[in-house]
Amino acid sequence: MFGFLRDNVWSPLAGAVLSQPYDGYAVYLLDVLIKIIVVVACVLFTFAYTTYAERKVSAWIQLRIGPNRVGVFGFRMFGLAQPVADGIKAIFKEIIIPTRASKLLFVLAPILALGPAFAAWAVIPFNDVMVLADINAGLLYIIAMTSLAVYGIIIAGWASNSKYAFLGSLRSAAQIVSYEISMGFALVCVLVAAGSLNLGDIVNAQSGKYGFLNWYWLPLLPMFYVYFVSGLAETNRLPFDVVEGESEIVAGFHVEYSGIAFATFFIAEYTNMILISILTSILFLGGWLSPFQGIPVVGAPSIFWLLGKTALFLFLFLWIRWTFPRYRYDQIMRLGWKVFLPITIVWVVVTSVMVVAKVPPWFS
Amino acid sequence: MQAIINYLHNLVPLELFKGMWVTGRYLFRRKITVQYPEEKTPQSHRFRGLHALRRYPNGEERCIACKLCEAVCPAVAITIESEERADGSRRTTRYEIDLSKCIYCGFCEESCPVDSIVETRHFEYHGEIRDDLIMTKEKLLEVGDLFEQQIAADRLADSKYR
Amino acid sequence: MIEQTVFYFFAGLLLLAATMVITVKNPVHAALSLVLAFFCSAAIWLLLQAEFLAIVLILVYVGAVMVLFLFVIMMLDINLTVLREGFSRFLPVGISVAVLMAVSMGLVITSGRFTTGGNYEALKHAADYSNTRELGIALFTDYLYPFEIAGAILLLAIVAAISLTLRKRPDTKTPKVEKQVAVHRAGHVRLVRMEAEKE
Amino acid sequence: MIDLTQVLLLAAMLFCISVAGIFINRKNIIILLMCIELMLLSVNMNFIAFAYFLNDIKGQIFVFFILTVAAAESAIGLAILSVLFRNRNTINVKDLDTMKG
Repeated sequence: MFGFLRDNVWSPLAGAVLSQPYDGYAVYLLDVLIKIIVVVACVLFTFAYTTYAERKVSAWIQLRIGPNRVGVFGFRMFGLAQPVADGIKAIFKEIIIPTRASKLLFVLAPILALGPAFAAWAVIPFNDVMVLADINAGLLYIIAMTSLAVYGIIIAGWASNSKYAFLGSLRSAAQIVSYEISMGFALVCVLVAAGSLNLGDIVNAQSGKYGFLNWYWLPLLPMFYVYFVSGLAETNRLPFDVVEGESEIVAGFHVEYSGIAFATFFIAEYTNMILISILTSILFLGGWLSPFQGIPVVGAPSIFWLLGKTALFLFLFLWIRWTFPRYRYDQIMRLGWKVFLPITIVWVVVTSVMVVAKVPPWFS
Repeated sequence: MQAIINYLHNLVPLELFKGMWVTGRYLFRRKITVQYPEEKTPQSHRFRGLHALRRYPNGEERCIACKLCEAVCPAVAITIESEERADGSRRTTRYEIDLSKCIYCGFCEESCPVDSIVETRHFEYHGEIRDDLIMTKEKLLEVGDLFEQQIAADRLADSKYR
Repeated sequence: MIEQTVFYFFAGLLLLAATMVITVKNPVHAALSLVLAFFCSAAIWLLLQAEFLAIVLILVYVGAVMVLFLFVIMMLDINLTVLREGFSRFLPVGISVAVLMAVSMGLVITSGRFTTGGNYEALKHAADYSNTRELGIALFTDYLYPFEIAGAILLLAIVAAISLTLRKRPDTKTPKVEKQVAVHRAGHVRLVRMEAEKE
Repeated sequence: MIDLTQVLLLAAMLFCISVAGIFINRKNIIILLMCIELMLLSVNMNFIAFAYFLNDIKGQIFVFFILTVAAAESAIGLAILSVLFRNRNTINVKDLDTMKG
């Protein structure tokens, strides 16, 4: 089982720790473990500062300043220690389990929400060689993992034994499954264009001498749009947050949650956000490729390009959230089934025609 | 044909971009937040904050226990008991305002014939138990003594509009 | 050795989950056990180098079909006690039939006809072997017509499911979003110039 | 090393469990549907095992089609179930004997 993984693995970290040749499962597992810890730590760090950024951006849009108090040893530093304070608060709050709730599932639900969100990071490439598992069916794996995110929400809503939570979970089940389909078709366009399910190959297929004009956002422009908006719907972000719907069903699936269990749902939501952002940049904006081809320093592919693009989409997530009001439920369903699905199916055909006709500069 | 044009028009999210342009501009506007403990917004001299009982300059308390404030108080926050004092004047033996009931409407102030009960500009107070929020006569007089200068100045400034 | 351990772990978990599916009281718990069973099978399929199908199993079954199951179970207000009647009455019959089948199947399987001939190492594929690619090549050449038929069956299933459950409710009023969006000022507002009149 | 026999035995046991499930949950249609899913899973397990040990991709093709048909089956089954519940307000097999003479 590990054979085909082991041969494709990036290993300088374990090499640095162990400084001996690379053999045996124990060394291999240790190597993978270290990489997993590094990736998870980075994602959690980004999560923490995305919550901070969310509060700052929302404040700025509303002419406020946002969190600027919590600092270290009396130095305020623009409130940069706010996420730490929030985390400590969440950890020390009591987890309240409602009466007649299904205890096991109630506790399990946040973990089920968090698990797939982190599992999907296994196949995300950060540059040509930095990837946890460089598997051939990477894109398929991503689709499978994002489709599991709904379980945490459904189970949370059902196990809470509360009608608001239950309504939220029913809404989320229908909404996420609906948008899954158009999201999948958008990804089908990408894999038809690139001819591979491997995320690294998809990025490399987008390289070319025209820089950012070579990326897939141009030939697949409608898919780019559909994918990002479906991503908003998948992560239950505004304007698609009927699952939470504070003004209608109080807080939806996580009404009954408190303390670290509630925070876990938050981590899952933001991790999914970061995941969608990095995927959008990998699939449509050329990942780690530079937009300026042929110029000496800035033309080189680098992880910083990928991080920059991801940050851009993360900011877009926040910007959209604080601009638009919530969609009505039937409008969400209409958008998913009657607008996005036809566009994606038409565009699969268009993409195939473009690939067969070898339209330059993308498919020649 | 019109339907097709409308459909295509729907696909171009122009209105969405307009909305995002608006919020995008606000992102860079000057922020108007007041950093509260360090900065404070200017107060009106009619500001209605913590209550106080005033005294005359000779130290005699003003309140004559007419109970008009008790009667007018819409939240029934004021409790007054009175007795005759040794010198024959009527004074309060108990004057309490329950701050957890008070709605700071200022009617007590308006109704007072001798300008005794007033609302000061002080608003940064707190209580750690519920009894802290019941202002007894002693506490009210103390507040009055503390802010007497400001209270007098405010009444003077407001007098020409009355 | 490691493969053996992993296989036994997931096989045991799979059988446990399957047993839970048929014995637990609450249908929601049964559905979640079935999800666990699918996960374990996906893991075993990965061991058998069927990556594509393992991931598709997760994607289609866990991600879509089981969500549908859960959705339906939660939506229907089922009286559980009535449905549990006869559980203990049929338990001995069920177990005896299952044991009988298991024994006969086991005898057939362990009869020695189903062995790989011990040439296990030859089964390992090269590092650049892509299960998805192989499957795709086979699917779109030799099995193209079955593939098309499968597509037709899926379409049929969609149409059938929708036509079964769709109910027109004439008393409900829904806004026609398309018409609302298509409204323009020109069709609805007319500016009229009127001379002021004196009483 | 996993042997073909082991996988086949696992699939056979899974099949037997699902048969037992059909026997002991005769009243509840939802559980019956789930048992059918389990049966199909055990059949798929056999196909995958044969595909691997005989080094022939055709077994996986079969699994692909079984998955397709099973997904269609469960979608229609659940649709029928929800229509049934809407009309009769029950999913108990015992109550569904309208056509009994």
